[in-house]
Amino acid sequence: MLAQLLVSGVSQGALYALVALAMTVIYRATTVINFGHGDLVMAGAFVVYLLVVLAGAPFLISALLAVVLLFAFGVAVYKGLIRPIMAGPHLALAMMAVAVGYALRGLARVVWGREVLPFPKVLPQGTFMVGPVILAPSDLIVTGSVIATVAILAIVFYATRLGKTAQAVFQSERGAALVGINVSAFQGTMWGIGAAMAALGGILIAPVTLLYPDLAASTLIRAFAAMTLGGFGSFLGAAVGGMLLGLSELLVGAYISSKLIDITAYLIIIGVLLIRPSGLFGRQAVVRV
Amino acid sequence: MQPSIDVTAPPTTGGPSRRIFWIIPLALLGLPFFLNDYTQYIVNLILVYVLVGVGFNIVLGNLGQLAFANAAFYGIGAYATAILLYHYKVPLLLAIAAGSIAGGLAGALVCLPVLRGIRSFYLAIITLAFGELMRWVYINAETWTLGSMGLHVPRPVLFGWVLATEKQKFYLFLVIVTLIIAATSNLLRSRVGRAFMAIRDNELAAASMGVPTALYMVLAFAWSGFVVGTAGALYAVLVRQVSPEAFNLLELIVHFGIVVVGGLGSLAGSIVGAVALTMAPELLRDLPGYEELMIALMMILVLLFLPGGLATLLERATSLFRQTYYRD
Amino acid sequence: MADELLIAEKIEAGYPGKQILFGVDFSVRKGEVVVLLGANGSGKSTVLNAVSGFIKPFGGRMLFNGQNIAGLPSHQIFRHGIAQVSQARDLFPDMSVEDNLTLGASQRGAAKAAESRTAVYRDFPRLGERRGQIVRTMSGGEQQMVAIARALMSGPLLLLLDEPSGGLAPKFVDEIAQIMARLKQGGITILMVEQNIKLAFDTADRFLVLKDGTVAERGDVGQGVSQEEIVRTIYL
Amino acid sequence: MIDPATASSSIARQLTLTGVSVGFGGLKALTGVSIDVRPGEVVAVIGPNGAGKTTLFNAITGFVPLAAGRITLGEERIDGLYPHDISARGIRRTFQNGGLCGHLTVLENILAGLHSEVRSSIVGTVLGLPNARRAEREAVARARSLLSLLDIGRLEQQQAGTLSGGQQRMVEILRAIATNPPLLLLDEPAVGLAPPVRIQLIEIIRRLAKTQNIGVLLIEHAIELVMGVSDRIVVLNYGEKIADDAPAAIRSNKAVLEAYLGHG
Repeated sequence: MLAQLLVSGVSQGALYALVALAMTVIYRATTVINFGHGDLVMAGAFVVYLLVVLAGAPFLISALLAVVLLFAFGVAVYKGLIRPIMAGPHLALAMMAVAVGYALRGLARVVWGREVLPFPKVLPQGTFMVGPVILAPSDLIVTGSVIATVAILAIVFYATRLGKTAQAVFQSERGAALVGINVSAFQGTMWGIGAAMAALGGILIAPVTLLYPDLAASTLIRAFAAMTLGGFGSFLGAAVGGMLLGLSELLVGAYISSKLIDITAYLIIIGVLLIRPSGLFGRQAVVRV
Repeated sequence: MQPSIDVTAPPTTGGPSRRIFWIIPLALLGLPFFLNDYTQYIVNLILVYVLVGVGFNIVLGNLGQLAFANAAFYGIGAYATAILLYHYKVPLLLAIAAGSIAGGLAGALVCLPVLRGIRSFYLAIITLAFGELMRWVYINAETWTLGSMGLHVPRPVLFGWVLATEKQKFYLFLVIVTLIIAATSNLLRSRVGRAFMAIRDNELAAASMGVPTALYMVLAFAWSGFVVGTAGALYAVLVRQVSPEAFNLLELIVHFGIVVVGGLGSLAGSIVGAVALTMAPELLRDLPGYEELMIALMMILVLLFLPGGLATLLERATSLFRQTYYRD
Repeated sequence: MADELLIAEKIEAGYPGKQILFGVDFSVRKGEVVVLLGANGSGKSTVLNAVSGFIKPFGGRMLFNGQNIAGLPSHQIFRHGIAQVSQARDLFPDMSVEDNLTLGASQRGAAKAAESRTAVYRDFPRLGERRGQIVRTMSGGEQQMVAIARALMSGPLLLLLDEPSGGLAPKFVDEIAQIMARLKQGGITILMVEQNIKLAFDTADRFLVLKDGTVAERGDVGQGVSQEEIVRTIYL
Repeated sequence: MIDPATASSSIARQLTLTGVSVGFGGLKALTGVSIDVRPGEVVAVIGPNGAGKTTLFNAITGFVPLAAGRITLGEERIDGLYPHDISARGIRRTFQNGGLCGHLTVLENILAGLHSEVRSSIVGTVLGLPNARRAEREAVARARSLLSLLDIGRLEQQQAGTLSGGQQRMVEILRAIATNPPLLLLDEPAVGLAPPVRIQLIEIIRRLAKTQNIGVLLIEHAIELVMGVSDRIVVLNYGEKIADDAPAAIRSNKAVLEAYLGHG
């Protein structure tokens, strides 16, 4: 029983971790918290839905296209909407992020209507047993994809020149400018990467849940919970926080009450911010004000 | 440039411009004669959202805190009123007052993290979580709320008169909204409102001038909750159906939009914003998605090109509002 | 004059609603050290930031090697060969000395970077010994050294130094003085801001005194200029 | 109603620092500094960067604890008190980077400075009762008479953030003295001011000090302002007081000159 829960918890947590990591990329690069991030997740899944169901394209190609499209969208949002008001109050930045997300949601609804859509069964169905644990191939694929993404991210950030540049900007924006890095272009790229990762999250989440425009809200709050728990701005924190959140939801659901699953994330946010705002791995973070 | 003002002139806070609080509502008294039942319903809904905007703006615009619990204040007010009307058959005005007070208490509660030093995006996130938590409470406190089905509020009765039509409700709403706006305006134009804005602009300086900042933050949150709680109460009376999904994140975004589009820190702006954001979607309601697109577009345009919101245009068009309302 | 590396003409600069420089003129010749003096708020740092592109001048021309660089974004000005050491140093605090230095040469390719690094470690043996140390854990004086070394890594034609001795204890000031002397010997062109007049006059060839965003006085060091007279002009 | 133009300061009290030392983890920021500021007197604190001027202000306003020494205002010892208590004793300050509330009008800023003196209950305010409105009117009248002290009544409806630097300083100073404090601390009041405005500021500070009998302690780099405004100048270097004298004497003080030349 416990082993089964842990396996499912990891699979669920991996998704939260992915979305939280995507938000952390954007946050670290620009110290902006993207309140529209849940809608980027939804948008990624939706693009795949359009391509697979309506245009009949193969799933993998659709997924790739969605990720590329969302990358471009992220860069465009940064250049056109965020950059011009970066010097302004944090309130305006939060609003802009919300507005962009809301627009995406509206756009989806224009095509979609008000219905909940079943996502095409693109992942293999069925289950198999490993010892006492029931495994679904889809779970393995989800967890595997997340681990692969995190691994690629880690390699890029810690072992390449781009990664050094990224760390430089994260540690000191002015310092990066002093050594000739085009900070604005870099930040655009990071928004693109964040959006692309969000899209990937959406593509992996949608087959598990169902697809509907309001998918965004629950995803956003869970990503917040993962980031809060792990410590804002910490990549390790976002990953661990996501995993812990996934596990806690399942454990709380199994051992206390299934009614509490939905509020685990909220309680984590409230508890952590009131008791230890820096979370597990965070430093006292600086938010753009 | 502002015209120079004669030092001997009466202070703006007491001048003849106060009359606008009574002139506009009086002018509105005739409105129902031009409306059918549906358009009257929209006007009533606008009145509800006027309070939503005015209340939210106190915390967001006047106090300058990024607190996103407005949908929770709204829901708590609506549920308090609906529960009292449905289960306990409490008189209408009493039930509405209870909704307001419940909202005010929720406001004071939400101020706690602020007093713990949580600000900016962190405050936004913790208050978002609070709002979602409340939604879970609505769903699960079934004894009172009837869960996700929601409560069906009985037909409102005022002193023995059944408020059967939208027009009848309109007059009740107009009186309540007018009184609350007048009170809010009084508050914001006093030393209390100044203290809110001093905290927003420069917390350290405010403290160094002897403003007890913690006390005023609680006060601002509580008043904001009170006003929005009243809006929730009126919503329950208007729609007569109170269910959890009416107070979700999407609802919050509309509230946010009203304040942004109207103009941060502007009471007049909140009113205009409420009109704009309630009417526009109603016109588009048969086209799913366009409502969201429209609201998002308005927000983006305002943020990029009109940071002061529609209130800026209002101010340019007439100097009346600058003098009437404390802050534009 | 042919040997003038930087010519600033009637520079007007500042922040929205707050102009700081009102028509500043000066030039820096190849191989020379020019120091900007003046009280707090007189606009010294603003001059450096206007040269490096951290703030965009709203008036005047900034000719570097004959090209007008005024208004270019800072990373492009950097590519023209102007490196700045800011007052806050703006190092990458959680990286090692070596990583900080390498990033200083990040626009030049690995071979050049290795070459510059060797040169820098030769000139700053202390940094060579501590190449693996995380910058956050170093003293103020050592961090200043890293900041200067990082700027040198790009092989700049012009080095902008903003208060190299600022906030340092007296024993480190001596060390900075030695570094300055060595840089000068190496023939690099420097435009710097310095409060410590003795230190400034030890290295500089020429000085400018800024007052309220304009050049109040200028001259050659060593031509019988009384340092005390300058102190009186600026501070007393 | 008190007319600030004629009222003398509530209670004239002298600020006395005796042997004040402040240290940050082994590093001494101030060492045995003794200064006094008498009512109506303007004292400037100058010195090279890092001399400890801001630390001195923070020590007086209670933001940093003393390692040694004592600070008294009149008969009362104030070191060890909380900042808001010190502010309540009547030490008001202006801020180096501007302490005005930028989105409030000039009048509102002054009114905010009078916050603790407006007597009105919340209930009365919300209901718009006559006594609350009267209290507001009186405060407005008083704020206006304060503005007239410096002849800036015409600016009252302007947003503070849109004023010129000089006007902002004037408003900030008026706001700080709105409650007739015995002591005013000015942290670099001339930053960002054009030279002619500084001359004006000299006149304003001196007039306020002399007519209101307020003691003024100011940190400043703009030397013509310091020379023009001060009765006395205190010079700090590396946390120690190296001179305390009349402006003219300071100019020819050898130790001061050395301090500015710097180490090298």
